[in-house]
Amino acid sequence: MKKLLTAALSAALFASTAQAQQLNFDDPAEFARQREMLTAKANGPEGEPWVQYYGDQMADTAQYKKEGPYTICFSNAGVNNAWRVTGWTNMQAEVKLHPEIKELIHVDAEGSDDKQISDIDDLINGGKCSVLIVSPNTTAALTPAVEKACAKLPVIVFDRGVNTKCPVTFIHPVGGYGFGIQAGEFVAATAPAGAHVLMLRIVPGVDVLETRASAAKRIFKEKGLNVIGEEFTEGDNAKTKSIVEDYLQRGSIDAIWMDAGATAVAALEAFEDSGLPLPIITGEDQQDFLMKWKAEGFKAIAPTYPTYQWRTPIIAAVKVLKGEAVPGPEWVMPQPSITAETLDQYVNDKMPPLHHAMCGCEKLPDYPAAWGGQ
Amino acid sequence: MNTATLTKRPAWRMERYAPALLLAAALAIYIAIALSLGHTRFLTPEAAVSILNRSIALGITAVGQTFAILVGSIDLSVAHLISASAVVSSAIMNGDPAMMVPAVLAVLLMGAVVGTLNGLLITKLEVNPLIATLGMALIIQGCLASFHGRFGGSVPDAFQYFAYGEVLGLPVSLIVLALLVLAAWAVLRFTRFGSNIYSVGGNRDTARAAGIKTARVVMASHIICSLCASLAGLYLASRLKSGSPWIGTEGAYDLESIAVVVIGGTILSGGKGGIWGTVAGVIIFSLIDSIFNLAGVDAFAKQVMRGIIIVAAVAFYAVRSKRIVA
Amino acid sequence: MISPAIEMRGITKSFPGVKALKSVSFSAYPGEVHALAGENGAGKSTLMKILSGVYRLDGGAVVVGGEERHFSHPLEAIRAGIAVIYQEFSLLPERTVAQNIFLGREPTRLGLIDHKAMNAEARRVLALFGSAHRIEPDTVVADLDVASQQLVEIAKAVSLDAKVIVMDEPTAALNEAECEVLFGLVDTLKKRGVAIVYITHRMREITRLADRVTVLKDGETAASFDHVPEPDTIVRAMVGRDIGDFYAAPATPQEIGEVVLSVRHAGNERLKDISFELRAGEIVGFAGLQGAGRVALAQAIFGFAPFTEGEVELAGKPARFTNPRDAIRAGIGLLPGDRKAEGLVLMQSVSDNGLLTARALSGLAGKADATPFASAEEMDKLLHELDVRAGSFSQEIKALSGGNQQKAIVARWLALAPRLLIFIEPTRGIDVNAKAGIYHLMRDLARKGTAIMMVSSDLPEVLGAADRILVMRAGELVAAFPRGVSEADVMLAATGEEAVAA
Amino acid sequence: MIQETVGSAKAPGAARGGRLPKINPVFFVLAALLVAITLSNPNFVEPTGYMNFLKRAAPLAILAAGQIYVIVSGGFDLSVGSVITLTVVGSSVLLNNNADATWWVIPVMYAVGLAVGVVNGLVVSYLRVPSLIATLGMMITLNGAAFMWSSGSPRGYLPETFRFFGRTNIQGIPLIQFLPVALLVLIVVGLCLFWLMHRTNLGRLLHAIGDNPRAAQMSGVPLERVRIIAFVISSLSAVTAGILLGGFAGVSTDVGVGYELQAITACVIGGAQLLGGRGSVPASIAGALTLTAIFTLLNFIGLPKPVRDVVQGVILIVAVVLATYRRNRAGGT
Repeated sequence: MKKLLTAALSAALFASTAQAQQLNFDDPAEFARQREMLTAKANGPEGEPWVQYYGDQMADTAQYKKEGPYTICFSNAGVNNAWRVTGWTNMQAEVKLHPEIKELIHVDAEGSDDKQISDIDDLINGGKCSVLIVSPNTTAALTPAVEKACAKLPVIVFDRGVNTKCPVTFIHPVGGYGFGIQAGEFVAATAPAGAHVLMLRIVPGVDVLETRASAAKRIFKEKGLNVIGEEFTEGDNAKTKSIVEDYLQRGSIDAIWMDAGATAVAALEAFEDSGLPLPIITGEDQQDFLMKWKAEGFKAIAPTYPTYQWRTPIIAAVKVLKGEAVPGPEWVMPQPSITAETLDQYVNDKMPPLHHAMCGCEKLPDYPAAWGGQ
Repeated sequence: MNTATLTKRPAWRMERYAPALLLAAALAIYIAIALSLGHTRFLTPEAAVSILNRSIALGITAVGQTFAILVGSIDLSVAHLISASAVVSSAIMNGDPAMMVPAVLAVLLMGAVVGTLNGLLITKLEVNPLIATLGMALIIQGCLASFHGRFGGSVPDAFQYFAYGEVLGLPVSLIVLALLVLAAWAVLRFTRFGSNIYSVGGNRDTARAAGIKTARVVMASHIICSLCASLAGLYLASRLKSGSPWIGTEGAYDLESIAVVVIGGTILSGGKGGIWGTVAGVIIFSLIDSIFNLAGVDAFAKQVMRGIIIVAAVAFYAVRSKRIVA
Repeated sequence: MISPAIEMRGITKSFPGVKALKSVSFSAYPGEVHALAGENGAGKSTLMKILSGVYRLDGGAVVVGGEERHFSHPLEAIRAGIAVIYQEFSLLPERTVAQNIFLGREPTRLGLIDHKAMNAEARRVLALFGSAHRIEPDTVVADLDVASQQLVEIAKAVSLDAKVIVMDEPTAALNEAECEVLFGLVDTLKKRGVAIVYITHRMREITRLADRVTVLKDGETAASFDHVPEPDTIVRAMVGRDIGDFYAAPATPQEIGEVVLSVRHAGNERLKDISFELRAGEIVGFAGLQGAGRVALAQAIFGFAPFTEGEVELAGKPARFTNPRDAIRAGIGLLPGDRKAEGLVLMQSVSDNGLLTARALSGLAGKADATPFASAEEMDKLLHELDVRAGSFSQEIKALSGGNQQKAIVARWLALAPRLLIFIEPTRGIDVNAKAGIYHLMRDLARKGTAIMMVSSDLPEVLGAADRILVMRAGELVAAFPRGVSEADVMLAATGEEAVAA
Repeated sequence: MIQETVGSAKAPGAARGGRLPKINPVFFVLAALLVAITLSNPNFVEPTGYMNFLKRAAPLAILAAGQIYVIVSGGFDLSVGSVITLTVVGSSVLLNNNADATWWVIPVMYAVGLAVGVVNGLVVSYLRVPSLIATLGMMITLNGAAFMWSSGSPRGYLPETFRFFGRTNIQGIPLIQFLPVALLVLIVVGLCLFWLMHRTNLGRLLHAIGDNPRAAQMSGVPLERVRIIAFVISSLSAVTAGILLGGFAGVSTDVGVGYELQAITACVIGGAQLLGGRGSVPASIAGALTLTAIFTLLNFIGLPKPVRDVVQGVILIVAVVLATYRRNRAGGT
């Protein structure tokens, strides 16, 4: 009887898997679009990428015009990693630049979709918000809640998106393919054909991370590089180091491609501790990686998912409330990579190790203390 | 019965009213903060509904966990089962309203199978329930992850009625939870099975000597617990439109459901407590969340306070007992 | 010729380390009371647990209504019409009286429990023995006193309308009046054609109730009578040897020394105005009904459930202890009645059990095998001296027999050379042969100058082993007797009533 | 939690004898796994192979050796993972990129660990909160505290002086070429904890209170003190594991996540009895090595992570089933 049930269950599982559509994280059109955008010229003031944008479509905001002072409400997915901590600090600092903002109400969903939906409900019901900024925890999950909010007040979404066009604008950098392309092309250009590439990823199934990986794989395939493994580190230094050590024991690694740079230093230490020369590596704009890069001078690139995008929603919110047009319904901003040439601009040994250097925060109030710098 | 006693006067048993007291305290703090900050909007009936609506998934899970704990067991696999249920339901439905019924049936069947396996491990193989359900959690997580990537899909709009629909101004989900609670109460209070749960949880040997098939009772309690987790998974799929494989763990439904059950006065060793305590526990958790949001407490301080509150609430019951705990 | 309601043939049962039953046969006919007598540990309870499906038998057969049955679960026995009133309570303290009475078979209507009917039915059953007025069906059992709990336990079995009712020492906590009600109830049940198995070691009850008597000793049938013989005959069969030899000789006046413990006007929520003295070299027995406060008194002296008023002195120094550790340090030892629950650490070795207290009072970082009180070798020697029989002293203690376990606990205390040793139910669950060993051991300890306080529900044991007997009732000390007092006098003092049938 | 005493007295006739050989099966399992690893990756017999393995396993092994104290005493310590996180994050804040501060930062972290253990013990002993809930609360609180302390992200690097314990290898040792400091730490801590558990009064009293707290109390065992010490040892071992992990892998914010369950798993694989009374330090360390060996082996075979979860779950259950079976066969309930 029990066996029967189990069999039925597994049958049901398999039936459903066969039926469910393959999630599409490998879209050639989007790949091409983002590849193009990386080299395009953005509109807006030079040197201030957080107010730059691609394209020229603008959203009309006259209907939202309102007298100040404003109360800005922000439903945050969480501050559960260093990237989000830097970003959140950016946002708070940005608010200080705008005297017309009376209050920033921040609600933290602690990484739970369920909680974020309730949070948005609470913010709407509280009736104090002039505008709602949402950094969704998950795209699909937050869509209904954002739609509900749109009906009541102007909404600005950034970082991850939602499956609706109702927000005034959706602010985000070029995208996952772009990140994957920048890192993949650097490896492809630097490593010889047939080189061994180890792909280190955080977890499977997260859309932005999947697109980074698919873009890189596409490039590695084009250039004939040998991907010796694709491992998931869960963003854990110790696991990353162990995985790399195990690979080194069994053979050589020429290059390491990472979908996020948080554990890049740990990966490098595995080489150091095994007494091997450091490989070609792609990291991110995390300060500890940049420091190491500068000190050791290995071949590297740091594509970024810039934290300055946390400044933009505040800027956009104020514009919207003043009735000024903003780029919309999508506000796509530049996504620069840090290269050996530009490295020196970003290395700063006064900043904490997990600080994300592409923050556009150097001129903000309370820098560097608020970011943990000295 | 070596510690013989003389006549004891039926004492006023403080712990019976403790969940109500804790709930009243949480409510008082909430009202005080809302008043002092001038947020009178948070004192309306709509606000009350929205507070209750915060914890539907936790509530459904906790109803099931109450059964597991009352019978003297515990279930650590609920969080992963919730994830699996959400993912499987959205994969099977895949946007097609016609697949709603098969998906719900499949998910509930999956819950029943997991509950049965938990129950078998605990009763037949005599595995400690913590270990049995922890092992089961890991197994579910592995299965889920290995299928992942092939799972996509989302639930059809019609299915979102569960999470977003309203009847007479009340959310459907809240009504479902209320009915579930009433059903659980009725089962525990008015059925022989419910009575047997208390007996088995209170003392397995006594229950067995009285002719109760203890293994079956434990098994059935685990099946109920898993079914509730599956229902919570369905609710989350409906609320979030699709299931993600970390939906259960990111909500920490395993530990949180245990925490609310225990805060509700059900004792971890079983046989004492009830569904209303759990309801109080769930509402207390929602209120704490709302209080933190109202007062604008920062996320990390929230965590610190939440940890302290859990311990303090349980200590509130436990400190008077003479029982030696470990 | 009526056929027996139940018949047990050649029942055999072993537990790790003990052969509990050796080919025992037993039967009960409808409408009769068959008394099952025997010392503690003779195998009576085990036999009945096999009948009721709690244990599975290793050999033999159980025949119910002419049909051989193999109960693998108590439910099957209940369905076959066998109800048991267990000696240790099988009540759930957190549930109500009615819920306990109808445990697992609550009356239902339309599939739902009919609480009204359940309470009414409970009240009816309780009324059968005149308890309806003092026990409300919706009271939580934990709020009842011990005697009422015992009545609930009996009501639980009676309400089953069983063909066979087993009563395992049902009167242990009852006073005379309540006993009489119970006896009346037994008569009623008997008239209705119920077969009753009545387990007891009180001769008075056998004479009053029984139609037939079977005596068990050491897991074997020692005697079986189709009539009720003279009490002496039964006792001889139970004990199986000369009583004079069974208990150790009493203390001579020279052996009794200084006052070790003196308690004056002490009390707490269970004890009222207790005053008495214990002297070195004497064994003082404490008698009384269950719940009379004997155990509470022992626990109060030991600091486990401390006195809240009065004075206590140990060897002339104030000694109102508030926790066992202080009491132990001052030289008091206690051997609990429920060895498994309060005495033994079952998964540890015999030697670890022996050394437990010595280690507890030594420095935590000290060597485990060389405490200031005893080293591991000394403990082994002590265990040998006490004649603890085990394959090895590094073996888990749970495989040992009750008597050997008890001796290991005695060794635990001997290592500390206490001034006062409190034995609670010293021979519960111990083979008859091993009992004599324990009595002689107690006497030897007394001879070496230890004062011994013995709390026992086994009245013959108190009468036989103690030099003085103190009787408690309702938390008070009500009488003191010298050695040689009659059982009837002690019972009289313990119940506080006139004996109806002595 | 559920223990049937009357019902499971199945006790076959031959219960008396039949004592099994005393060697804990976990050691055989470990040996078999090491052989399997060697077969799948012959380089494993090189010093870099097995030394890396031991170095990697050291934090979990130390954690398990501490956790077993709490398990033997009848409880659980779920707070160890958060203590690890707190140690790494807290050290980075206190060190403030100053390599010379290591000498006082490490004692400070041990003091924090001591405080955590004492609080856990006090809450369980005097507030009578079951350890599962008490240490769960501590876990949530400490995770929050670690983030509050650092405002969300570590404030400084861990200098090499601090990372010495977890990262450095002592070179030039004959026969084995090099010796990781972490392994040295494991050996020293392991020996200390072995001695404390299996040679002192404390160890025997821990077994006693886990086996039967009431009996222990009636025998004069200072329950509260012994229990608090168990939690303290567990917390201190977590601080040690934190120092090694921080040293091995550098600073990050969620180092400790999941370690509490792995440590308990390791103890269970090592044959510890949940809810107390039985457990051994060497077997728990072997359990930790076994767990690490399983992961390493699965890595070498190239099995994906999902399979590792399933394998860990199955092993956990099988370990307990086997232990129960062995115990039942050895007689008793």
